[in-house]
Amino acid sequence: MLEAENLECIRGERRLFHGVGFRLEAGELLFLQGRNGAGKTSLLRMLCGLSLPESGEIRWKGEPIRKLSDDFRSDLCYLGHLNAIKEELTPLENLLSSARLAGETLSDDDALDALEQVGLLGREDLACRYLSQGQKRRVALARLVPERRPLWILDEPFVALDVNAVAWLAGLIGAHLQRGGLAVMTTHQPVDIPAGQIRELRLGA
Amino acid sequence: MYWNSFSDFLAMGGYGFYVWGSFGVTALVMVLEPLLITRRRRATESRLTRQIRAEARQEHA
Amino acid sequence: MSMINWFKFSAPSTFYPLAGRLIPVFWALFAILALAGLWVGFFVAPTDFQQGEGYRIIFIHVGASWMSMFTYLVMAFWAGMGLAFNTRLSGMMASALAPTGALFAFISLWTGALWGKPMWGAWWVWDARLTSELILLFLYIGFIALTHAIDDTRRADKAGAILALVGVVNVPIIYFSVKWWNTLHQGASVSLTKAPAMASIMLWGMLLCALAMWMYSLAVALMRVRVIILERERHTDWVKELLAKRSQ
Amino acid sequence: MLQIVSYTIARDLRLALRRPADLVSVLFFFIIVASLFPLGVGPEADLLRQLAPGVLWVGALLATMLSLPRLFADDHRDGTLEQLALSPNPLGLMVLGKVIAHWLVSGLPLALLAPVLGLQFDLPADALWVLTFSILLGTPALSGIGAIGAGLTLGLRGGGVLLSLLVLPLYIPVLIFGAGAVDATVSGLGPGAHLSLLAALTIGGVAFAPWAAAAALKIALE
Repeated sequence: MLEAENLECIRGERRLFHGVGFRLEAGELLFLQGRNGAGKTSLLRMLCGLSLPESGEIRWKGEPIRKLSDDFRSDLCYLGHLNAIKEELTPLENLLSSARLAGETLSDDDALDALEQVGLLGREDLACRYLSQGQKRRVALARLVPERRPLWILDEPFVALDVNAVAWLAGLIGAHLQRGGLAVMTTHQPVDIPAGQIRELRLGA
Repeated sequence: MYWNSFSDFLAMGGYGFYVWGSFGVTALVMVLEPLLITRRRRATESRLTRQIRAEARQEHA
Repeated sequence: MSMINWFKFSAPSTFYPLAGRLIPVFWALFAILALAGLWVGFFVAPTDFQQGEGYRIIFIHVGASWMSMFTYLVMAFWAGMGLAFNTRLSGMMASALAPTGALFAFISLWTGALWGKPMWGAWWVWDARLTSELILLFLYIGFIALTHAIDDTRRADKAGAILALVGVVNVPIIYFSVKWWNTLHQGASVSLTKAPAMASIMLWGMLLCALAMWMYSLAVALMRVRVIILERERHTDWVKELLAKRSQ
Repeated sequence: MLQIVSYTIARDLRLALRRPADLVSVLFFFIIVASLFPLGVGPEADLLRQLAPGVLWVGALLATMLSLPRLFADDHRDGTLEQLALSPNPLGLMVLGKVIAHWLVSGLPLALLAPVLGLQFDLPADALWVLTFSILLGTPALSGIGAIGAGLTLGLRGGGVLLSLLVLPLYIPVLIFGAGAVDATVSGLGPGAHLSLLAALTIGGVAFAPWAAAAALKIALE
């Protein structure tokens, strides 16, 4: 269960938002809306514990995340604007490496299965720098397939995806919610998630 | 008292250049530094006052 | 003062007027101590049989060296406080002290050179203390360069804090290694540490000059920190009121 | 605990070997710097022999510093650094892994190359051995301290120059004891004391620097 209480963020000398709070239960998805520059990404990074809020507090399972640190991060999966893949490594190596660095164990065929779901089977041994931008994005999303950690924080996951990729990802998030997972997400185009409770939070109204 | 005249004091037993070079530069630094800070303070104050006045005008407009 | 209200002064808005009242006090103390120090240095301390009048440079050379070292330690203290308690004022104090510390390091090198020239015939002497002073100046310049290279003031303070703490751990190591290097290569023949026999009156002269420099650095640092507070807190209401009052 | 460090080392080594250009540029920089000096000061053997420890050590030091910005910059640019910071494993351990990987790709080859360059400076055999060993022993500290500088200047414009300004003063003790060890051998004093102090600096550097670098990274990622 993720809880946030009157969060305030100051970027440079400007105050982006203040008094932001919400509660998110298992199986719920929080849609974060707001125009560009309203601080959506800053709020997401705060929820991950990457940056400190000016004031206010974030609690995961009732405990403030600053105190939890390692345990909180073992429940968290963050997907930012950047793909977080190494251009020199192949998609397969990237998946295995990001799982290993996140302290998860991932077998080869699970990784191959994930690559197959994103339609990259056959290219798993090609260095990522030869892939197109869309394919690289799919390698980044393939990380979510075997992902079993309860809290997903996704920063505009649907950007640069074609129609069936959007549907596939929506289904993936729905399955995650059904498993009792939580998700906080920002997105520009409207997407319907097949399962789970949808909540909305508007920033800088 | 070791100096019988002011010029003797300036000569500083032949080391005048070095002694007054040291004390002079130290004094110079101790005068310039506060001056620079005051100049920076005045510049900041006027810049901020202009900004506040501009913001105030924007709110009314 | 108990810990709680000590924190009251750690808020920029309450610290600003306090600093304003303290600055003239420190300037006054500086004036008194400086006059006393110069009086002892020039009119009370005897002529040195070996170095004649030239040794009087020692009064400000040693004072400046002490102050450059002491200011770096104070900077590292404020840096540590800033990282530990996340108070904004500590970072501002560290940034306010750095230029003054750097200037003291420069003065120490300058007076060291002007003292070395008549005594040992060379502007620059690879003496252990002078070399360490030069490296300390590099550390100051590194701190100032880093804090100015980062736009976001919060990140600048924290990055500067880490550099200051890493630096303060390394200063003794650097001094020890330079001293080892100096005695190894040159033997202790040429070294500023062998100042003339310290008559107690000379010690008094040096102490007074050092205290005067301390008061000076406090006054100047507080002046600079007030400007930094204005620059960084410009969006707060108390700064706007202050400026509104000031511009009438 | 050791597992995550060894895995990070393996990952970084694989990345470095996939792009050998960086490794080669570090080595060639060292060769060129070392070869410039005889052209500058003249070919007299005894003068070169006297200069050799300082020149070779400064060359190795600058070569190590050359490859420091890439320690975190690539991971920062493609977003993997964020994932490292968000991993349940302590960031300090992963930075330790990266520092060791950086040493394997810079310090180690430089040490193996140094005796060859030492021949250019007509160093006697025992001095060549001590030179190699002192560079081998000292460069991990350079990588460790350099990681702090790389973390502090991450993402800053003009970061490379600023990095060297921050890091060079901290490199001086390593340089003094490293070059001093070779000099002591040439002058017959024996490098024992220098090498033990160098080892102390390296142990201190590799033990503490990664945690300070991790703190610097966390600040840079805010």
